[in-house]
Amino acid sequence: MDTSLIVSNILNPPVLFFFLGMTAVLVKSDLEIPPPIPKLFSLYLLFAIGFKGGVELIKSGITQEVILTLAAAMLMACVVPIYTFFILKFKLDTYDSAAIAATYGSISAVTFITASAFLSELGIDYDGYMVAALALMESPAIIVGLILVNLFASEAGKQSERDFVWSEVLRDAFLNSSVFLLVGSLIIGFLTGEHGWQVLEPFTQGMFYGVLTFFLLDMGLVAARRIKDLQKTGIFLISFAILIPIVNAVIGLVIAWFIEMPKGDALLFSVLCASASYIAVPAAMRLTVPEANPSLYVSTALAVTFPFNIIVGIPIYLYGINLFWS
Amino acid sequence: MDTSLIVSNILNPPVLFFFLGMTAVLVKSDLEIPPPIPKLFSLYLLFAIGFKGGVELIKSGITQEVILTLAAAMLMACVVPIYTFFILKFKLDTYDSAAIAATYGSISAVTFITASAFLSELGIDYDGYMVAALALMESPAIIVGLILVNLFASEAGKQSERDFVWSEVLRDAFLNSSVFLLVGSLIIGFLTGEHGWQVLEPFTQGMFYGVLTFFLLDMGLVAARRIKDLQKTGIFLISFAILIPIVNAVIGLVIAWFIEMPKGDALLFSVLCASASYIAVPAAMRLTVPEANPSLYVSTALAVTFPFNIIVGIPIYLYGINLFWS
Amino acid sequence: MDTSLIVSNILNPPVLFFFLGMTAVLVKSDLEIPPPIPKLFSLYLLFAIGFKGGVELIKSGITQEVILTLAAAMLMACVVPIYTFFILKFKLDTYDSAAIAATYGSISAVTFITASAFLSELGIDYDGYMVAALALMESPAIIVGLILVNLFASEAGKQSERDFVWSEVLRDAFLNSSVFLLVGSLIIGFLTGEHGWQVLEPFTQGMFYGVLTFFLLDMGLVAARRIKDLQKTGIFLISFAILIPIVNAVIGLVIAWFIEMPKGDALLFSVLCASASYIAVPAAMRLTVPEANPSLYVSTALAVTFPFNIIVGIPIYLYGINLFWS
Amino acid sequence: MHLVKKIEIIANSFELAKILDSLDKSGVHGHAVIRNVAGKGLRDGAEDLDMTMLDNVYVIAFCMPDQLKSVVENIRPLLNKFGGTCYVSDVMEIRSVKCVASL
Amino acid sequence: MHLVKKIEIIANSFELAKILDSLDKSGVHGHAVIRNVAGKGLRDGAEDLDMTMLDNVYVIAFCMPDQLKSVVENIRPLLNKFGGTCYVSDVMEIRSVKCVASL
Amino acid sequence: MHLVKKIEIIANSFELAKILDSLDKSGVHGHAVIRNVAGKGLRDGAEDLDMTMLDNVYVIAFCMPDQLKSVVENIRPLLNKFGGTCYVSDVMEIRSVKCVASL
Ligand SMILES: Nc1ncnc2c1ncn2[C@@H]1O[C@H](COP(=O)(O)O)[C@@H](O)[C@H]1O
Ligand SMILES: Nc1ncnc2c1ncn2[C@@H]1O[C@H](COP(=O)(O)O)[C@@H](O)[C@H]1O
Ligand SMILES: Nc1ncnc2c1ncn2[C@@H]1O[C@H](COP(=O)(O)O)[C@@H](O)[C@H]1O
Ligand code: NA
Ligand code: NA
Ligand code: NA
Repeated sequence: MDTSLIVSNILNPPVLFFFLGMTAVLVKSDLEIPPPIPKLFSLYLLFAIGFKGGVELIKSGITQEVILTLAAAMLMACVVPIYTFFILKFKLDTYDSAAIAATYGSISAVTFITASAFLSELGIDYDGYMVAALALMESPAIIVGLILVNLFASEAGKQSERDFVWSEVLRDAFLNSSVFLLVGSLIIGFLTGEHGWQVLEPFTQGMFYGVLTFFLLDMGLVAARRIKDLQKTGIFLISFAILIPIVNAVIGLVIAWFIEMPKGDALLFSVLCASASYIAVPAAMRLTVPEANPSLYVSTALAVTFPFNIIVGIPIYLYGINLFWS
Repeated sequence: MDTSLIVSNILNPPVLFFFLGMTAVLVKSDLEIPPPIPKLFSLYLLFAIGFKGGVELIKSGITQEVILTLAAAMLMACVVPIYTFFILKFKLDTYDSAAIAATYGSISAVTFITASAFLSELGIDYDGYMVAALALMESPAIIVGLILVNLFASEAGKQSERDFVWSEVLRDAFLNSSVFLLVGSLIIGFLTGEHGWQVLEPFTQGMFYGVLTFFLLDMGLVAARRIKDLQKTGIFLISFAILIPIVNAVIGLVIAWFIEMPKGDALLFSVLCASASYIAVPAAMRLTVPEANPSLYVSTALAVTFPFNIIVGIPIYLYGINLFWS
Repeated sequence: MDTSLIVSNILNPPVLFFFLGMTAVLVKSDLEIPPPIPKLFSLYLLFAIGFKGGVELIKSGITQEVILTLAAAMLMACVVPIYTFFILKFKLDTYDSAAIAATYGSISAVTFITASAFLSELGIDYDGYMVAALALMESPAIIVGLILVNLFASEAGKQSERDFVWSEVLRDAFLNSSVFLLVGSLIIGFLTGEHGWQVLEPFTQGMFYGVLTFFLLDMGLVAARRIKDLQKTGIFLISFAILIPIVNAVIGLVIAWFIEMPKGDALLFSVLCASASYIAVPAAMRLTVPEANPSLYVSTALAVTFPFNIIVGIPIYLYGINLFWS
Repeated sequence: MHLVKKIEIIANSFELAKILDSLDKSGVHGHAVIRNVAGKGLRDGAEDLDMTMLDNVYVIAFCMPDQLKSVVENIRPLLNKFGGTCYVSDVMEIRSVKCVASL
Repeated sequence: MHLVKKIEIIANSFELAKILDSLDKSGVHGHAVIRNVAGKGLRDGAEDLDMTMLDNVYVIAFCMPDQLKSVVENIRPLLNKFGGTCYVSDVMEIRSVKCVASL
Repeated sequence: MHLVKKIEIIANSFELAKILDSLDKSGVHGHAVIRNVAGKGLRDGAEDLDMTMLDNVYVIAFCMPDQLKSVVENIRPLLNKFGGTCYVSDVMEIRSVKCVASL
């Protein structure tokens, strides 16, 4: 396989700073980005990507392509947690399986953003409405995960089932801060269009790459700190956390090929399928499935799948696209 | 009335993000901008607006127009708390009346900044020395408020009068962090002039609109959280918090018309008159008039007057200017 | 002496905002930059300066000049703590002497950055590899300081000698967050080169001067808060904190002249020699030489040497260079 | 001075709203909340204050001794379900005009 | 181990300077301050840590039992005027070379 | 409810790792850490939370009474060397399924 894409991905500042963060933890440097700075960066990134998506959505309009793409996104967000749940059930109990499945059904916005920065670097276009797909894919897995728990939990589990209120769950799923800010910025971008874009451009565009780089430095620190948790996780989950993203990316690519997405969109779509949530879903799972062990679902998503996608996943998926699209 | 100005104001990113923040609270999303990020943004805005004002002040020089404008600003800052005090006394006790009156005599820097961004959008010029008016109008109301308390408080109140030290009060009024940073940046802008402007421009100018937008997102959250306090406030205070800004803006416009301010300056001046302080004055009032109820003076300024000015006030005042100035 | 350089230095926004910060403390304004904002700014500055240095290092290549410069840097970092130790021993005990000597053997990155901004203003070039010198000079003084303690401490001191682990000390010295981020960014700049520079430019270059200005506002606050500690310090240490930087700068200039550094590099080198550490070294000293009094070594570096260099030191050293280089 | 009970709760931040509700229901209307508390418990290893939002809160509430029973009844199910720790101790309140426990 | 008194004060951040002064005047020179404390008291409803700067501070000071009377006398007028709460309890100090309450 | 000991340590943040190690060695595996604590002690005057990184941490650990002796033995040398203060008091634990001190 042609490794030049991987190398050119790795030699980007964001990926190198991700490595730097991991290295800091490994050599026990006291480097840290103190809270709430990472929170600020992640709010900024959601704001900027959402706004940009909205501005571009108004240019492209809501065409049939857009609707097909969004439908595909919804489909994957619902199917992935179901099929992974049954794989996980071989080794884990219902609660852990459902929580991990939900994690992998949802997405990681930072992985998406890194992939879009990678595309920009290579000069490959992508459509603004992929941000809408991003927003759409964040929540359904939470609902699917809970339904799975309700269906498969033992008697003892049924007790806790009575405890959570669906209205709260739906709010956590659809109005949590990431989804809310992303969708809100998208709508505002849509409403203000080209004019809004121009006044905000130095902020949302100029600083974007730099903030992403800084943020990935922090993600490197965070991911590396979680690595020690992987011992408890076991080889099964670690393999799961590498293989399932590849499988999901491939499914994503096949769907993208069928509905004739352009190259850039196809990459972003497969990255969405391949990525796993380490913020929104874990928060929701802790509240609604407290029986599941957070270090399992957080650490696999954060310490294995996230670095895998950032470092080798994104260029590999693009390599696949280059093979089939041409 | 021509509503196109209102619409064009509402379709700006800052105002839309203000709405987004309010919506987040109403739908109970967990979106928040964690402290001290909003503090950083407000320091940045004061720094940038002050610096820009100083740079432009050196261009215009200190002319008769400047002096007239600043005198008008001082006048309004002293008169507004006095006349509103007597209106408030109809319904409230001396302490609450004085505290609220002081709040409305002072100004809101963010309202001013939003108005100046609105002017820039419309391509209407305004003078840099309006920032000096902003700085001048922040403090006097605090002093006037305290004098009113001393004059009108009952015997029991007279006791607490002995407690505060005027030197501390004056320091709180004239050296509190907003006034200090604003005036300091103004002076530095004045000293470094065009040269300083050029080196700082990407920071103070390029990011300005974006930071304002982000900051108004937070202001939306903060204002909406205060809305429930309005129940305790009662209909009298809510009407006060909408009508008095309009009255003050009109007085401001009349003065602006008499001293022949250009359009842009007239808008900023009327916005200064119409806005109410929710940071500097409340902080000072809690220390010096602890008998007054903070939820009254904070909530009216923050949850009624601020949104009113941002959303409909600014374009309405400009509409008025357009009628009379042409 | 020609004072125009000093005046032109003082009339820069960063230096003026440094004054503004000091003034805020003196007049007891409540202005503060809440933590962890200053931390964010200092991480940003290290990131930007390191990255820029790396990008320029790849352009210049690792020539003989580079190696000579780095060797000179290492030399000064080892020699300064030794000779200052013996001067300090006249008045202070071994622990305090060693800690202060280490402080002055190391460097202050912000002083360096301010000097480089000053050069950019004047249009004087400097080489990117000076950042490598900066990184190299941070740590050796810590090691030298500890060796001095071990050699000269009394019996009672020898006890604590057994307590610290060299591996920890070396980690604190060479992997502390400032050195780590600076070197890491330098390497990444080196790896990504011109291409990485272009994508990050609006972030690392555009905002640089503004962030430095804001950061110096905070440094002014911090330095002024330390001024009251100087009473305990006594006249000996205060004179030390002004004279030794001058002596070190002169030694630095002589070396720079011998190895024929260009003007800009010579200034940065003398500033490195003249500056003292108030972050990395104090942190290391508290852990390894707890017998020393932190208010002595922190306050001299922060409240005397730092302001001295920022305000008059940098232009004086440049004046010296202008005399001899032409 | 007057004897009151001090309740200290350390729990994950997502439980905060539920905890404050429970306190309120038990008639304890005053409280103080410290956020961004790192920690290590039995359940899930170290909580690093990272992007995963697994940080803790430290809640302090002073209450009258007779309110304690109700608080414990309301808080315990939360701790059983989500984890977290709760401790009670005796403190003396310095009474002031606006004092808390006396009302 | 040695018995000392623990004083805990929760009050609005603008009172901080005055509180530390009072402690100092009473001979209690050591203290620790935690900022950005959210809370709800009797007086003004919830304090959200927002732009309005109505956040609280949590002050802890350990002192010798005989200093307590003076502290209470100095702190109470502040609480009466500006609000805030103050509690006192017994703790044992682990003596060290650099220990605090012993001096 | 069950009697346990509360240990409170206030120390410079650079001691944190060493303190948590000591606790761990003494068998106290749970703790909570509050960072960015300003303060004033005997040794070095006020700690302003500035760039000099001289800020404090406030560590809370609840433990079984019989673990206390070991904790004190492990913590005291640290306090002797680097400064900081440590206090112990009695609190009642509200037992829950996932309770801490009972294990
Ligand atoms: N023994 C303890 N002492 C102090 N804090 C504790 C202790 N055990 C648990 N905690 C805190 O309570 C949180 C939740 O505990 P747990 O439910 O055991 O995970 C932990 O993250 C710690 O911050
Ligand atoms: N019962 C209580 N328990 C814990 N903290 C309290 C209590 N009452 C008040 N507080 C804290 O003290 C602050 C000031 O109280 P107050 O003077 O009643 O407004 C509140 O904002 C709370 O943070
Ligand atoms: N009496 C005290 N009460 C509360 N906190 C204290 C006291 N003495 C010291 N501290 C805290 O412990 C830290 C270290 O104390 P020291 O070792 O004396 O410098 C100080 O910075 C304070 O935050
Ligand atoms: Na996915
Ligand atoms: Na006004
Ligand atoms: Na030096």
